[in-house]
Amino acid sequence: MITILLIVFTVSLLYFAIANRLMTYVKILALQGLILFGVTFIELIEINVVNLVLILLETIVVKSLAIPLFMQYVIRKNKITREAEPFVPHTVSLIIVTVLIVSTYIISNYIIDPHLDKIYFVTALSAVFSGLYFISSRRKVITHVISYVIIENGVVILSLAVGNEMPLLVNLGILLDVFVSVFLLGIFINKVGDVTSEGDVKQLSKLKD
Amino acid sequence: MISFILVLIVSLVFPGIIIRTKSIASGRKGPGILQPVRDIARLLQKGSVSSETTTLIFQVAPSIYLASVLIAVMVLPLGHSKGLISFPGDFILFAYILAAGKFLMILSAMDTGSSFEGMGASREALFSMLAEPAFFILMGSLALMTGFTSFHQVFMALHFGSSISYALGVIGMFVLIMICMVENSRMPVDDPKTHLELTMVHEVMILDNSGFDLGLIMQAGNLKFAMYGSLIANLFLGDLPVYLTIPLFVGIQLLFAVVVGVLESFSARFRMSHNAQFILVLSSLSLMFFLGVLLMLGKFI
Amino acid sequence: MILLYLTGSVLIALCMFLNTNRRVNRMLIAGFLVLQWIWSVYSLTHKNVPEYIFFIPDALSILMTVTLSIISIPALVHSYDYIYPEHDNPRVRGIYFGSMVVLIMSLTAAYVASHIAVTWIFVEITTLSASALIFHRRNSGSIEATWKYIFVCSISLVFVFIGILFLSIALGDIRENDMQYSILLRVAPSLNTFWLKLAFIFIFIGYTAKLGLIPMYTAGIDAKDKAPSPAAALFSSVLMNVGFVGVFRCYEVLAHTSIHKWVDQVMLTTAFLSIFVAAVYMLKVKNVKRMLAYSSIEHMGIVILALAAGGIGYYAAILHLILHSFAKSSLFLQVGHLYKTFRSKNIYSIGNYFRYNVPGAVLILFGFICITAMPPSGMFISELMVFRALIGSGYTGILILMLILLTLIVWAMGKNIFKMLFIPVPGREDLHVEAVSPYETLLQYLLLALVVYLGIAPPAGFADLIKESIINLNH
Amino acid sequence: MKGKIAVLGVLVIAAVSSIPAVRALLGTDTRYVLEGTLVTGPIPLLIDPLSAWFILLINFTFITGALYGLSYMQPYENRPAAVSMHWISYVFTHAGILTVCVVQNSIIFLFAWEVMTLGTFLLVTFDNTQARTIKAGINYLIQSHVAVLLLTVSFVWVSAQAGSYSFEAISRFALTRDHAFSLLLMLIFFTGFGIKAGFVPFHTWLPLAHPAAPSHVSGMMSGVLIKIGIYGILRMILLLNVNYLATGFFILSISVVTGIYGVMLAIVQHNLKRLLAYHSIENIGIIGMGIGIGCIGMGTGNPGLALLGYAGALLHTLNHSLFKSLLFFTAGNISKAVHTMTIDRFGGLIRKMPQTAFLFLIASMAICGLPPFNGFVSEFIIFSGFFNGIRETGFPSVLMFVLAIFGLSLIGGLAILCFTKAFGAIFLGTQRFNLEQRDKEGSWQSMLPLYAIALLILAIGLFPQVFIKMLLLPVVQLTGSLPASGRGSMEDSFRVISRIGLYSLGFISLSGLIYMIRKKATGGRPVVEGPTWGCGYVAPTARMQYTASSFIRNYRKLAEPLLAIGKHRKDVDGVFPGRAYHETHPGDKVEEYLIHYPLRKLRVFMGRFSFLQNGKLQFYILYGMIFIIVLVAVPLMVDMARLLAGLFQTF
Repeated sequence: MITILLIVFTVSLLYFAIANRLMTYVKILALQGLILFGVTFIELIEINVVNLVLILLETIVVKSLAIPLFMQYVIRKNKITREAEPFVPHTVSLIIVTVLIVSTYIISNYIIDPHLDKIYFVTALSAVFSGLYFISSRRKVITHVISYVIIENGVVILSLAVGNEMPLLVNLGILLDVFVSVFLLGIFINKVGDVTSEGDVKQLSKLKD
Repeated sequence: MISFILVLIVSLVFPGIIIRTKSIASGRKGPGILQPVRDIARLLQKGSVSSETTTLIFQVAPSIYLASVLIAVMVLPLGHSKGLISFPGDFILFAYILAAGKFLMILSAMDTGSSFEGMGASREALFSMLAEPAFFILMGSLALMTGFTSFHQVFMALHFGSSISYALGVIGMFVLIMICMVENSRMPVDDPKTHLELTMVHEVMILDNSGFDLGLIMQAGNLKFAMYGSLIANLFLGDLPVYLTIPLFVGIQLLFAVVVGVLESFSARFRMSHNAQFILVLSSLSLMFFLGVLLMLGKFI
Repeated sequence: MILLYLTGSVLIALCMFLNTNRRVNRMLIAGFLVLQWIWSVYSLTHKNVPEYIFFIPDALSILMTVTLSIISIPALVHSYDYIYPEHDNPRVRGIYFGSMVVLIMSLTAAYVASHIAVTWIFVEITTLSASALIFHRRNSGSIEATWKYIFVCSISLVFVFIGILFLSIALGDIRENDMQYSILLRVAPSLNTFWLKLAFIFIFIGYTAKLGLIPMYTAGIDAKDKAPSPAAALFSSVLMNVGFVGVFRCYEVLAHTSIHKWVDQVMLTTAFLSIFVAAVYMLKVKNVKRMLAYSSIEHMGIVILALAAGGIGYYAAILHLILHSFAKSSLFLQVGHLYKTFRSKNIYSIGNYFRYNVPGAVLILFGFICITAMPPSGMFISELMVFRALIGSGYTGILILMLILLTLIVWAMGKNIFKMLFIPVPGREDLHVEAVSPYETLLQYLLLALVVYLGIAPPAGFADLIKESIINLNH
Repeated sequence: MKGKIAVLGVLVIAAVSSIPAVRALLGTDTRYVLEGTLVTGPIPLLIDPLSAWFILLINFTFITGALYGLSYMQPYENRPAAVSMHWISYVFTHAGILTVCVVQNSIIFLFAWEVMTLGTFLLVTFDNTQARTIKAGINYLIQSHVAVLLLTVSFVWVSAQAGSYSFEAISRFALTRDHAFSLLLMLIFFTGFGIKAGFVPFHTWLPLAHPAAPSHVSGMMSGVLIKIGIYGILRMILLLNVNYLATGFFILSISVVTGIYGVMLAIVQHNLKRLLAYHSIENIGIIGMGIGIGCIGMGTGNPGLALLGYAGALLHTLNHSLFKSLLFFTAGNISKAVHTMTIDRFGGLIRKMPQTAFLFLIASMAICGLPPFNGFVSEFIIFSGFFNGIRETGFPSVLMFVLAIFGLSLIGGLAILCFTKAFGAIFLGTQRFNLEQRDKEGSWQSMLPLYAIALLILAIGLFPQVFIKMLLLPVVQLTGSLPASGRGSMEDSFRVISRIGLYSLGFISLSGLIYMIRKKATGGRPVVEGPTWGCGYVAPTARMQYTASSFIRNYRKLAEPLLAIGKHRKDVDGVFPGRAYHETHPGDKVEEYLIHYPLRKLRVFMGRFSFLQNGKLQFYILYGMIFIIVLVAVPLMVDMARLLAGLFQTF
């Protein structure tokens, strides 16, 4: 079951690579949030209530509701054009993402570690790297934030891959940080929208040497 | 002491002999041997004309020039008898004293602010500058050959034995003669007869000097001639007894004068622009001399 | 105690946000400084006494905390001189000082934290508070800088977090699931090197954003450029130190493992490349603040180089770090004056500063001497040790290249500095500015004096603290 | 006012430092150990004859410089801040230089060294609103920084090997390590100190810094600052007392090059101060020759040679500090009177400022090494060193020596050419351009130090034995590791030197006598004043007289292939020719090929990398990604390579 979910997650990355409407990106985010919820729920079924609530909060509320809605709001508010307008053609990014996934798979072959099932590892790392790739290949600021969230999702999966979970406090802190940073980024897109006509990163390259 | 007096005496007749030789060579009935001395004596009694632009330097330079030449003469030995001034490395003093006199003469030429004399001064400075290394290397190799560093000891210890040493002697003599010619700005480098200011070296430097000063300068020139003559003489005298040396010395001097005269009447002057190369050749010749000495002493390892 | 400190400063920060009265604000600042110093003294007296589970004031943290407390005084005091004569908007002021306090607080906590994840959390908080400071001027430039800073730092911190996760995977092998540094130190030799390598790569690269090395140094430059000078002074000194602390604690752990050599090589390469990049831009930039920022990159490169060289290099690294913090912050504070005088950060429109503000100009002169590590600057001593470490560990080639680069940097920096100090700007000779009172420069002089003093004649206690903080590396 | 305070400070420092120095020259060294700090370790202070000699000459030049500076700085009273900074750094420089001579601990040595460097930097950039001055100053600063780095590296190397920052560590290094290492160390040290001293090819800062600086500063710098480099080299030779022969050959050859190159460029200069700067390079070459002889003497175990060499070097150090500072001060008088340093614009100044002209004449005769002045004495010693060397050493060094003789005599001749040009063009003839003259001649206060220097110059020329006696101990110290057998040869060579003074005296008196006779003889005779004889041309103008450039034209033609001389010319042509001109711009080949060219290349190379900070967020993230991928991939690649290799081995 988990395996299926994770594979779906990975596929969503591929879809992200070829999708060309911002709204699709947002939907993908929501989908990934749901998948995360499923995975964590199955993985950590036997843990205590508080932690469960925490996880719920982290996945369902934040990742699959709050952030997508907020993104949607931002897009609407700043009247950002709906096309993603990447630097590189979709086919190329599709190939690159695939390569990334495959190579993470190859790397995972080197691991000799009983406590870790590699599917997590592969999914997480491929999410992280393809997130990085999306950031550097997309033009719009909003897409950067979205890819950042994807990376975060990858991180969550990785933290699931870790057999032993962090102390509660630490977990809380991490959640808080992610939450804050994402919203701060969102707010800043508004600010950027105020000064520059368009949530486009072109205007944001004045500071250079 | 003896050498000093002898040089003084010889210097009186030296130029006369040169002129006489030249006149004979060109089939004229030239002036008497002592004519140049008479000229100088006359000059010494004359009044003088001096330019407004000149300053004290112009006044003092000739005296210092003569003094420097006199001191240089004092350094020279004759056979067994040392010069008045004789110590290890005295030839350094010799060279530098002469340079000091020349320095002031050049300045006095610049003092007149005339373009011609400046020209002469620049040539004089350049040529004597180029001649100095030749002299020093020559003396250095003599020092290497004999193991002494004062004229007297060097010439005393100088022996010509092997065939190579004769070759060396010839080279050394040639270099010395040529240095003498450069220093006195005589034939191959400069021709005192041509009265075209643009082509002269020493004569054009002293265009503005007159009267007593001119006399001093001329006498200094004669002394210089005799001085180099005695150097050449010493090269051959070695440590002969005194009663032989003195006549030999005088003889060689006179011969030298004749040689100069012949040279001047049968050779033509270089182009001014070629002089520099010619003088540099002297340095390389003296280097040859040095290498020859090394060969002779078997110092090659 | 640490909880008292944290809560206290958070409260003060909140009051600052809310309060609009100028005098109250001053009082709050004074109160915070007192609190800060109380904590520093307390940690000094209670060395290595665990605070709850997550904090231990060990030697390194004490050094860093005291450095921070010293620098925070002029930073906060000068904030008034520079920013608030002009537009004094209470709300903006509140946000500014509030985030200043939060920044200092989180830095302190990050130094003291004894749990790798706790360090991470507080570092993240520094990012957020710092971005508020960068945003202070609220023009397009500052927005851009803020945006880049938040984004790059968040990404880098994600890297760090991934690294931490790998570390805990490695821990997973042996049944040890608490990530206190002390425990990590103990168990490190028995861990799986594959995970350790991955962990180090991610943690190191993540922290380069704070530490100011390649690859992630980029956003920090813009931040130091756009932030108000006192904030920039903090960014280029203590905020970089926090990155160093993060790397250093991780390095301590790995120094006991079999991959120590590999780690050294990675750090060596990174550090050298950073110095190179710094040199490249030193020759290029014409903006004073950016120039200073790049010089910070260079110095962090030297520090990490020293760490990688090992031996006496460990000592040199920490000494150099501290001295650099003092020198650089003092320079940045003076640049505030410079900006006030000429209303520009561009070297072409700054000139003959010597005429307008003699003490300031002399300070910049001495600052230049200090920062380029010419004697009598204390940094000369530390660089001397670095050379010695490099020679000792046989990196002579790197040393020679580094010397060439350093010379280039001195040349470039010198050209700009002396242009600003002496040569008047055509058309701006008759510049009328209000004379800066010499007292405003006093604190900066004190900082530079500290650089010289600690370098040449370090008090025994100071040296012992440094030695103790590297005790784990000498084995 | 500030100036007076500074002079006071300099006097106090000089007094305090001179007392132990004199005691050291009389035979009782002063040793003292400060306990120092954790970093530096104990700091031994030592005033031995060597440092004493340098301390004394430093003090003299600094005092005269300060006194002269008092009047020189008068016009700048309207820049109080700059003036006070100037004087403060003057005093600091003095203190720094003295500390360098005294301290025996490398860290403190470097500190004092840098204090000195920064002080002089501030002194040089006194006229600091000129971009040119700042440029020269930065050039000086950077080259000194390179020197400091080299010194630092070598000291660090020593301390890493011998484990201490104290100077004995160096000799320990020399004893314990292989000789090749200590030779290498010596070369690094030589490069470091050579930059300060201005040996070719490390000389390029000198001709820029000296014209930029105020005259008393350039006098001080060229008088003592570059001598500190010499001091350092001598000190290091003393400490690293191994492989003298190699060191000697190295130093001798580089010095011959330095001397010839310096004077060759000096002749073609148009700016008086640049000319003097290049002459400093030449004289450093002469001093270096002395040191080289000394080293070779040590190497071949020939005390007389070593003594002559070191004595010549040390004496010439003193002499050069005297006449060079005098030259710069007189140049300062000139530049104060007529605000230019371009030689071709002067002419006939001797009428306006006779005292300056007189002093300049003395100094220039001294620098040409002409009797009866001090330059002759030291050059004589060095020359006799060469001749002794030729007599007493084997084959290879003989060739070296004969080359050196060639070089030194050539240097002497060229120097004469150069200074006849300078003096003639500046002071003699008629004025070329009517430059506005502020004040004819400086006040007596400003002339006093100059006369003091001139007096000393003459004194050394006439009574060298006194100073030779002072030199005895330093030279003995430098040749300490040799058997005392050579002392005798030293004695008689010194007796000879005392006689030189006698003959110089004779020279003076003889020329005086002749001049007297001349006066008597021509007393009553008519002296007709008239214009200079123009060889028939009746309307000569000032523009017609020989200029400095034309004076050296023949030389320039000779030397052109070796120098880099830029020319701009427009010939006279057509029936009604327009304005014709001919300019020469003497450049420095070494500077071009050793500094500018590599620097340009380097900057181009580094410019290639300036795309990094391009303001695009995507790239910033990409860097991180690439970095991670590289770091992760490289080990994997290695593993795969191993795997494949294993496979191949199985087949």
